[in-house]
Amino acid sequence: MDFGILSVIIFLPMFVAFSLLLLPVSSKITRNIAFMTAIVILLLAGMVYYNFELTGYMQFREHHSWISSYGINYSLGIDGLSLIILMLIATLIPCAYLWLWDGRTKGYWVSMLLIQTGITGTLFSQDLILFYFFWEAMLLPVFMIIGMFGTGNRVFSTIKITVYTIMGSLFMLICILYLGVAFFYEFGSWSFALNDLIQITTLSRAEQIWLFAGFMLAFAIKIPLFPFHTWLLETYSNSPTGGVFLLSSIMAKLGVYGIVRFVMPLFPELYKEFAPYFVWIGIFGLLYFGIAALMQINIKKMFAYSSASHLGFIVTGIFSLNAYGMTGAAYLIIAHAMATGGLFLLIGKLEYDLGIKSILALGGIAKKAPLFTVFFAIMLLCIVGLPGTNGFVSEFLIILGTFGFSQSAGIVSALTVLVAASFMFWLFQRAILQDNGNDVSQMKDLNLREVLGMLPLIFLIIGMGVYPDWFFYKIEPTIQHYLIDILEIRT
Amino acid sequence: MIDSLLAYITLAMILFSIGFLGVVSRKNIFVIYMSIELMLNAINLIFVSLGRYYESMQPQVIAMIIIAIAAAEAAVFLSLIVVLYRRKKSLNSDIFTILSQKDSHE
Amino acid sequence: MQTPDITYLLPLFFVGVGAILLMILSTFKNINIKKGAIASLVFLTLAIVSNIYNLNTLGDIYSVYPFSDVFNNMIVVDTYASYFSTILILGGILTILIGLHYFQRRKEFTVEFFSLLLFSVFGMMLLVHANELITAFIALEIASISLYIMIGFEKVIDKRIEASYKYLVLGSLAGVFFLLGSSFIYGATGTTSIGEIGIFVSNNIDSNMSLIILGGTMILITFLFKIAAFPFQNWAIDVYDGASLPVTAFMAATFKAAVFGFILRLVLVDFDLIRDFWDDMFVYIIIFTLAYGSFLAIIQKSLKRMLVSSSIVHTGYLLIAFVSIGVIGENAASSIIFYLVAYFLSALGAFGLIAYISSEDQLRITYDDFRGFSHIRPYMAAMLSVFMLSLAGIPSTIGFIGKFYIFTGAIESGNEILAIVGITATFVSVYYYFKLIAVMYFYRSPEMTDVPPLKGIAPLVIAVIALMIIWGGIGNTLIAYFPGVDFLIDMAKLSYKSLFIL
Amino acid sequence: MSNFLLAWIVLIPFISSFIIGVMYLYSIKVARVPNFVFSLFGLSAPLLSFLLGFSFFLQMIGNDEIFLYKAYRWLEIDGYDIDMGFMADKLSIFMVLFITFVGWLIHIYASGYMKDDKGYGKFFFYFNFFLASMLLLVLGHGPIIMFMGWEGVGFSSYLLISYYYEDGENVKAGNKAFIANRVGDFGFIVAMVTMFYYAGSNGFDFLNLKESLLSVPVPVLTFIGFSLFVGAIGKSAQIPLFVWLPDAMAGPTPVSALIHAATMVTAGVYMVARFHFLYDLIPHVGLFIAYVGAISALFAAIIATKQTDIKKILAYSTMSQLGYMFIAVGLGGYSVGIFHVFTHAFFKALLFMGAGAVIVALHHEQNIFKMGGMKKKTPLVYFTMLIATLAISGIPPFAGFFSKDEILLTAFSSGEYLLWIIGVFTAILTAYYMFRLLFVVFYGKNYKEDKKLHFLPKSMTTPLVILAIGSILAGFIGIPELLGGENLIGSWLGNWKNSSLHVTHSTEIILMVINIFAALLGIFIAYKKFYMYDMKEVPIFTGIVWNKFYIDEIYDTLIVHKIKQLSIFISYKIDVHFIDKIVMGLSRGFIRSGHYIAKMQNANTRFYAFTMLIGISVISTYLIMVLR
Repeated sequence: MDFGILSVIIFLPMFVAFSLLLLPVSSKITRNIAFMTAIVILLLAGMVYYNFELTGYMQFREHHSWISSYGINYSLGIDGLSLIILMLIATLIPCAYLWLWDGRTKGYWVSMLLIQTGITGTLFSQDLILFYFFWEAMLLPVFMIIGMFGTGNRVFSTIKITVYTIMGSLFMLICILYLGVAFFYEFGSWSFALNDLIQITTLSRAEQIWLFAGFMLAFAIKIPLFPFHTWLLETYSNSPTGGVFLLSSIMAKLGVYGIVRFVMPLFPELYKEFAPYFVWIGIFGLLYFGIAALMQINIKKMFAYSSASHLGFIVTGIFSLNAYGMTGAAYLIIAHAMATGGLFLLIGKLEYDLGIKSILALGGIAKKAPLFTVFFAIMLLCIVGLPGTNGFVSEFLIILGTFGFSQSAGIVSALTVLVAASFMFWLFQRAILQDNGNDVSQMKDLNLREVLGMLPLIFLIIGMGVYPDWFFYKIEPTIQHYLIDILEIRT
Repeated sequence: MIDSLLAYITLAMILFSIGFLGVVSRKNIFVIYMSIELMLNAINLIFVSLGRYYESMQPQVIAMIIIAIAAAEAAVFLSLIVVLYRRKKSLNSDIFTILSQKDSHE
Repeated sequence: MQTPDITYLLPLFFVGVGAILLMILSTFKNINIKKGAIASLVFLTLAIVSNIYNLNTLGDIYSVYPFSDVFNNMIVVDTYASYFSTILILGGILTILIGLHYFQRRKEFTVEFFSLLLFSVFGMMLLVHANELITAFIALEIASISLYIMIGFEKVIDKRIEASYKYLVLGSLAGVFFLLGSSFIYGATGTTSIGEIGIFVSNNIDSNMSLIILGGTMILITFLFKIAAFPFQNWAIDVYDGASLPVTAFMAATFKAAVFGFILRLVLVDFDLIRDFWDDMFVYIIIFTLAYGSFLAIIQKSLKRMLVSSSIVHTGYLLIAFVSIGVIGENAASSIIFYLVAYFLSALGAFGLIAYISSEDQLRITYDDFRGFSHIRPYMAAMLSVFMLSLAGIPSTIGFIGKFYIFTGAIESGNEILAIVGITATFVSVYYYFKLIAVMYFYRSPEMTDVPPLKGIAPLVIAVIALMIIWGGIGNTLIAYFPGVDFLIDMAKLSYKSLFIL
Repeated sequence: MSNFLLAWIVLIPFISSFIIGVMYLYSIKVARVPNFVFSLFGLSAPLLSFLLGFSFFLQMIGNDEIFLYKAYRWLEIDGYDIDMGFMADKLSIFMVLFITFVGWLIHIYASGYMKDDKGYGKFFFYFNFFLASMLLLVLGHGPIIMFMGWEGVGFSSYLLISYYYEDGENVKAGNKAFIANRVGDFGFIVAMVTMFYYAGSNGFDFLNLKESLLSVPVPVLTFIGFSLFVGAIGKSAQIPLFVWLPDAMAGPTPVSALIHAATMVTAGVYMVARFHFLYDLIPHVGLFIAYVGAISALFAAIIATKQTDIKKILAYSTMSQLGYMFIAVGLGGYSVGIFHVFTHAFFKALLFMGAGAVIVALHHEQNIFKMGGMKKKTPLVYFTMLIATLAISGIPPFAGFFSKDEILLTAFSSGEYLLWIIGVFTAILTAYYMFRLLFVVFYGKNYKEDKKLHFLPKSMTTPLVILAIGSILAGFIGIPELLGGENLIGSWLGNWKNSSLHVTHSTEIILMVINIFAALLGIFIAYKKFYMYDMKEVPIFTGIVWNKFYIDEIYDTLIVHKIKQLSIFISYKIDVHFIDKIVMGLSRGFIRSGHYIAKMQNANTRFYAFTMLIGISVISTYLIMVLR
């Protein structure tokens, strides 16, 4: 893999996007090429997966000097956690393309491709400035796709999410710079590489806390954690399908990823010290958002809350400081991405066909579109965490981990089995199953293309639920590495 | 020697302050311009007295140069005053406020 | 020394002579705007070529006093000055290229305008070359007086004249302080030469410095006025708003650079040892500048006024680096230089593009006028977005790298508070910059459809600027040995070093 | 080794349900698939599983071998393995046998009952899925695998209850069942997690846990026991989580027969029995379980006396019988409890199927007071129902007598006389409400004979007969020694703590007689009140009992409504009017202050000069202060 496979994965979509933008091609051709690009990336990601060695360390390193006077490097790498998220992205995006197939303009596809570049770039960056670079750059196509193709008060919500998330990331930038400066003062040379910055020893406790807070703020807004979540509702409800799909299933997860990738190695002591707070914040979010979801009328808002609720749970997992919780969180990242991504695609179709988002105006879908209902149900079960889906495996592990961290937290976190089930099944009843006498005749059942787009997700959801070990063995060394080498916890 | 220098400089500063206050308080553009000239001349006075103090020609030259620059400024100023008067038929500084935030706002 | 002294002065010479020649040429009837523009471009190009020749052939860093018997060391030619001159001349060239369409459309513009522009560039160049306070003042006045006239050039429009008047009164008022400061410094040291003041300061550091500090403060007041920092910022919005767009672009992009060029030299060479006195003052000035600029920018409806208000914010950023000089002179100074380049490109591009768009009419003024703009002019909208992103400091633009340097420098020198305030201002700026992008892209049907088509040199130049901005943000990982971010920052550091070789 | 066949016991119904599901989708989307294809798969799967289970049963006779099959490593974290494993010991094989057998019969019955339903294929898809989950629950070798089946059962019951999904009420009932079950699952998960932490290090399956739990401190064990029991409560519809069971009657009648008779609801009992090694260590929790069971039994029986819906009566009777089972397992009489599970499977399935037959015959009429005289019209149904009613009432020699007797004996011999009294009293009530049903439906005269009876196919009547035979004979595998029999089930399931041996024979006889009298007393009251029942109008009931003690309403107002209010409070009050107000307020405030500050931008040159003057003054003052 010495042709820089990670770089290819990152920049291929961008390259394709700009070529398509400049060439006078129709939206259909754009879509076809975008889809092919996604497939190519899936193959490349498959190559990475295949060649990935079972260690917890960074692999496929790429290293080039970028801004040498400040020691900023173009430095990429991948470990078990990034690997599974890469696989997730590579798998989800072609599926999503199949679902977005019709009626999307060229700009839509270009934005989707650019978002993919931003996401993968964020995922591979080993240099904090590079990471920040992609982290912010990712926002632009998102900004575009929501603003241009969204619904409702889309301009307002676009500005809101942009300003809100940039606020967080700017404070993170300050923290990154602070670290770089501290490194400079300690070692006499500039570097923003993660591996270098973790060697800093001169920071006082107060400084560390501030920096920790700065990083966490950025990630907490992106995830979002309570109380930084108010952008979520409007954005999710006004986003177009593709945008909300990527936002919920991948970009929100990157916030969690950022915590694990950067906050944990940079501030291992604080990470351990503040873990109880974050475990409880996560659990609080789980319950808070879960309960809030219950009475939502707008189906997308409901899923927005549901998504936030699960992300709270993921955060609980990563702060549980043991292998169960962290592995479970990693697994839930995947599981939830698939389920929630699938659900948003399905809802997108619902919205596309019927033009309504209100639960009250739905109902009787099951009779009209049985395949739709079946897929919806499977996604829903994954969210609910029914055994046999990967949702269960991850939720069980997180509960296990949280229990190992603190018994009371573990018991409270087990409430997750109730929270999601209550609003999800109620939604399923009102919006899909029961006949409310609303006119849903415009609803079409899934066609073959859409079925093909959904089947990989279904297979993975069930496959990962039935035989999780096969999916775990690539992450396991990484998690051990985090725990033993970085956090220095012997389990 | 130093006492007389201080006296000159004090005088210059008084002139300078008068000039500044003139810019702030007088409405007539002409008077505003004259106030600025007054300030410049106050500085000339400082330089000239410094030249005397250091017994150097350099400040004198500087003073000459300042006078020249003031003249250049005067040219622009006077022509501008003509244009201003032509448009508003007034030389009240306070009526030239179309660029205010309020106007552009509404 | 093999190189004849005149080589060093060639850039200044070309611009100065060009200005005078154009003034003469303008009396001829058959010289129209286009020819005048070409002539001025020729002079500026000659100047920039000779400047780059200097930079290239005279080695990495150099510092000479050409014709020292004539000028008595009043003019210095060093890497630093040449670097700034390049920026300034480039500013002149780009302004002419971008504004050409605009100038041709407006009847009021005549060939004299180019002469004035060249005079202004000449004044600014002289300012960065100046090694003496009175020379600097003369240079400042050359540049300013040309600008006063350029602003009021379209004398049929009330706004222009009012802006010109305002700038003239307040500019002269501020200029007087420069002289006052010079007189104090002369009174204390008996010299107005920059190097000699520095020597005096370092020799008498133990004695009372209050007169020098007072004089320095007065000079800094002029400096703060010219760059529109907090207590002296009111004029900026009105004047920039009142000026015609190419002039605004020229002023915003170049004048700030020239003033910084001089004041950096003054502070670094002369006041290096006594600069601590001003640090606290600057912290407050910066905070207020950033806040004031942000507050004003966020409420603007007119695009031009927004850009101008935000230029106050950018002044604040530059001042952050200015304060940071205390601890890490080299990095902070080079970050100022880099940021000036970044801001120069972004502002010139933004103002220039808006100038081009509104060269046909005066209609597109407010945000709302740009609704759905991307649907009729996608390329222009894309370019305008690039400029906005760069101004907002979003990664992948040069603006980000600039901010990166500034904030790194601030943290490095221990001014975390300033970094946080700066970041907050950046975050606010995202709102008003992104609003334009949102307006351009997110509304489906444009309300106005009359836009000049993409023709002529101006759009091309603007596109090149946009590409430079992106290139400056991405850097040189892709193509080796092609000047990128590293090149710019290295140059900035070299020019910093050239200040201290004597 | 043929141990891998254990997995196939579960897999066969799974595969069959999958095939049926795909075929069903194919059938509705592309081309119609005939019903017999569905029946073929649907009916053969339980039979095959039964035969496989039977082969294991045969291998087990006479030895204590435990069959263990670890299919693959399910999960390995931090050095701990969790396997996907199946375990067949005597208890689970016993369960497999009657689950598959009764399940098979119900399948046959359903193939007749559902004949005209459009979702025929879907029904069998759900049904087989349910069966597979149940088998997984029973055969899982550790708590996690068991939990998978446990949840699968809950979900498929949701599917089956909300089978007629167009009507929101049915789906609501399904939701209720699922959520109530989930409350139980919460307990189960908590218990599982706790167990994993305290005793999971040697392997997280029943065989290892049996050893590891011995070293766990008692308070923790108590906690685990309670939590597990919460799971059992949810699944087995005991107080306070029973509310879903009556509503669950919204599903088709075979569903009620399958879920609420033989299988799902007994999962809780099975679970307690499966964890006997745990409950043996904490008898005080066992006692608690027994009391919950007893109260549930009584409570349900009381409610059942006033119900009018034939299926709801049966539902409450199920709950009541489950209470009996919990009395037994709570007191350590695991084999007794399982025995009652076994007999109950037969007669309760029979009752439901009989009721279903009546319902079908009367064109889906469920109110018993609109029925009557069915004895003559459907004699076969009458006879089978009579057998089942006698069995549930505890009249010898029918199945229910033996098991119930043993339960009461266990209660008495354990010294828990209160439990015993409740049990006996419940027995009276049981006999009463069951015969009330029987009399009203089969002897009553309420039914207006304006409609022709619906034809009952063979596929529906044959299982009735088989189950009737079962209801008569099932009890004979556990004839007490007193009557000269051998407690086959007791010896099969092993030497569990069984305190019933400590009473004298005379006591045993007295108890038995009391039981019989209790049953007869109930029958007598019912006879007095309802024999040849004749009432022109359908009676309208009121009162606290008929309204099921308003439990649903109490839950609604105390929990459901409060949570909904909380949800609205959170999402609209806190989020929109507090947090977002702050967020937006900050930005709006910023803009507003911008407007104020812009007043400085008044374009007055002299004012600008004045601000400069002030600025210079401030700077000068500052400098003077610094220089001083």
